[in-house]
Amino acid sequence: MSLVLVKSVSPTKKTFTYLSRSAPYGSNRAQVCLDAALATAVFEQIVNYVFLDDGVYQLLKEQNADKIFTKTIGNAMETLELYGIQNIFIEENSLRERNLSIDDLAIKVKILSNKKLAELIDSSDSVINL
Amino acid sequence: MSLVLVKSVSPTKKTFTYLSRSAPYGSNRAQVCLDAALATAVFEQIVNYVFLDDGVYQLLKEQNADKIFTKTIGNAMETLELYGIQNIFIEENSLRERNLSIDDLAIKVKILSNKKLAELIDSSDSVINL
Amino acid sequence: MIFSVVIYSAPYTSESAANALRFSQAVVDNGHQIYRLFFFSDGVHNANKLAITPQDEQNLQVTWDSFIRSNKLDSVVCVSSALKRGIIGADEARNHDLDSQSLQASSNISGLGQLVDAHMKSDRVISFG
Amino acid sequence: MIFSVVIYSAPYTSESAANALRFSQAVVDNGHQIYRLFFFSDGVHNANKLAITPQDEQNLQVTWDSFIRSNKLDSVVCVSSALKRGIIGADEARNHDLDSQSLQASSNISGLGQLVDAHMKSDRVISFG
Amino acid sequence: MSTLHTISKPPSSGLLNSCLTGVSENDALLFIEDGVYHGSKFSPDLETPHYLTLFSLEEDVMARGLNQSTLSNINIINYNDFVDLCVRYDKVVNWF
Amino acid sequence: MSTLHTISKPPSSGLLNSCLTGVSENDALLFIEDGVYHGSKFSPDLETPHYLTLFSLEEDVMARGLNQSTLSNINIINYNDFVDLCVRYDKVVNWF
Repeated sequence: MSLVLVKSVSPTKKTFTYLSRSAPYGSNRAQVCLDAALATAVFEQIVNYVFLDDGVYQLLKEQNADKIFTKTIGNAMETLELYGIQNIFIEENSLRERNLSIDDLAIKVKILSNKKLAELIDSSDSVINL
Repeated sequence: MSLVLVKSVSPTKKTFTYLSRSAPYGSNRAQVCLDAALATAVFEQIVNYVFLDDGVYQLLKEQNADKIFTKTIGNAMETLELYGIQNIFIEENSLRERNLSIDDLAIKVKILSNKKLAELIDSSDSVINL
Repeated sequence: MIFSVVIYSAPYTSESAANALRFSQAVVDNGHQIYRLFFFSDGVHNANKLAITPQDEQNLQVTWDSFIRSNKLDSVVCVSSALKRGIIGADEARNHDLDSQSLQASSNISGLGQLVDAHMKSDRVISFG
Repeated sequence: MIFSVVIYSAPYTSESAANALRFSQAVVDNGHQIYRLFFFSDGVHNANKLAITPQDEQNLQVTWDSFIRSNKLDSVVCVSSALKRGIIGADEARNHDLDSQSLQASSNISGLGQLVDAHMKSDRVISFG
Repeated sequence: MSTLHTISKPPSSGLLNSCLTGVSENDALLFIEDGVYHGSKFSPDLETPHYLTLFSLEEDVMARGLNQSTLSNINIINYNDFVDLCVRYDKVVNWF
Repeated sequence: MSTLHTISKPPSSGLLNSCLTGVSENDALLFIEDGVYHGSKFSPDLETPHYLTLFSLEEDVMARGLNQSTLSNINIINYNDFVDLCVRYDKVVNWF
C-alpha cells in the first residue's frame, strides 16, 4: 500500500495528527480525541487520524453501548469520513499484538508501519495524543 | 522473618488491609490511601498497610515535594506508626523489580512474599486497593 | 445483605462512576440494603447539582440524586475531597461568604470516619474508580 | 514565541493540572506570550470558583484565576465538557434557572473551535493530562 | 474465606498481574469496564491459575463488540449476577 | 522537523514504548511527573535509540527522592529550561 503523508499545502492550513491510543468507554479519551478531530475538520485543516495501542479496540465491529448509556464509538467512526477525514490509519504492531485483522474492523483504515508513524508525526504541525 | 497475619480479635474490630499500588505525586492515590488508613487507625481497627507495584516508590528516601506544592509522602509515612499502624509491608517482587533494597527506604517495613500477600488479603475483612 | 458503595471517579471521564450507579441500582433491585454511598476524591463531582446535559444524554448527577432520594439513602461526600474541588453545601457557602453552592441536597458533607464506619457496618463494600 | 496550553486533568487528583500552571508561569516569566489556555474534559474543574482549601495548602483554582487575571490571558473552558460537569457561568445559570454558578469570571465558556484556533495561531501548543 | 476480585483496566495495564499476586484458591475474577478485553481473542492468552472462575460483565462486553464466541472460558454475567457474586463471596476487592 | 516528546507516566505504564514508535532522529524526550522514574536505577534499563537526548524535570525528580547520582544519562532541567526546549524543538508532543 502506498502512503501519502499529507503536509501543509497553504500558509493557512496546518496538518493535525491525532493519535487515539485508548480503549473506548472505560475512559472518555476516545470520544474526546474524536470530538477534537471533527472540530479540526470543520475548520478545514488537514487531519490525520491514527489508532494506536488500545485505541485499535475502538474499531471493533458490532459495538453497542446503549446499555451503558454512552454513544457507540464504533458507529461514530463513520463520522470521520463524513467530516472529510480520509487519512485514517491503524498502527501495524498494535493491530498484530491484538490478533486483529482488517476484517474485524468496523471501518476501512490504512495500515501504518512503525516507521511511517514516526514520519507522520515528524511531518505534522500539531499532534494531539490521547 | 516471621510474619504475624493479624485477624479480627473481637466482634467490634475488623481487619483492614490497604494496598498502596501507586507512585506518589503523579496522582493523589498514594495520599488518598494513606488518609483512609489513618482514619481507620483512629477508629481503632486493625490495619495492615502494604506497598505494592509502583507504590514502593512512596518509600524512597530524601523525597521533597515543596517545589511541587504538595505534602511530601516520604515524611507522611512516619505517621503510619504514629497512628499505631505497625503492620507495614512491602511486597517482595515489587521491591526486587525496582532494584530497591531496604537501605533505600525511608522507614522500616517488613518484606512480604507473594504467597503471604495472598494470605493477608484472604484473612482480611476489608481490602482497600489504590 | 448490607452493602456500601465507594465512588472515586468523576462523572463522564471514567465509566466507573456510571458503573457504580448501575451496580447500586442492582443492589436495591435485588432486595439488598445500601448502608451508605461514599463519594471520595474526584468522586465528589458526582454530587454537583449544577450539571446541565444535552437532552439525548444521561445526566449522571441528576440520576444519582434521584436514586438517592427515591431510596432514601445515606449519601456522604468526603469533606476534604469536596471543599477543595468546589463542591460546597449551604453551610460552607454561608461560612465562607460565597454567593453560590454546588452540592446536591441529597448528599451530606462529612469526614473519612464515615468511610471507615461504612466498612464496619456493611457486609460488603464495593469500590469503583 | 506564542504558546497555548491545554489542560485535561482535574485539580488535586493528578499532578498535571498543577504542572500546567507552573509551566504556564514559566512561559510568561521567560518573556513569551500565551495565546490561550484551554480547559478540556476534567480540566474544566480548574475553573471552579467555589473551591475552599485549608490555609496551608495551595488553592489551585484561585492560583489559576490570579495568574489569568494578572497576565490578562484568554482562558477558555470547553462548553461540552463544562456544562455536564456543573461548571456553569452567569449566562447558563440564568438560562437554566439555577440559583448558583460555579465558573470563575476570568474564564469564558466556548467551543472546541477555540482549541483548533489555538493550534492554528500558536507556535507551540503544550498539553497536560 | 473467599474473595471476588474485580478488574477494570485493559490487559495492557498489567493490572491482572498485580491482582494475581493477591488471589487465593477460593477466589474468582470479574472483569468489568475496559477489563473485559481480558480473555478475548483480541488480547494475550490468559495465564490465570486453573482454580479461578472467570466472569465478565455483559453490558461492558456488548458495548465493546465482544461476545461469547470471542470470549472462551469466561462466564458472561449481568448486574444482578454481579450482586449475587458479591453475596456469594465473603468479600470483594476492586482493582482499578 | 524536530519534536520534543514529554512522558508523564511511570515505566510500568508502558507509555515509553508507545512514544518510541513515534520518534525521529532529531527528537528529544522529557520525562515529567511520574515519568521521572525512567532512567533511574530504580527502574528497568532504558532502551532508547542513541540519537535521542533525554531530559527530566528537576522539581519532579527532587520530589520523588531521585537525583543526578541515581539518574545516569539524563539531563536534569528546570521549568525555564522546559520552556526553552519547547522553543528549540519545532513542536511538542505530550504523552500522558
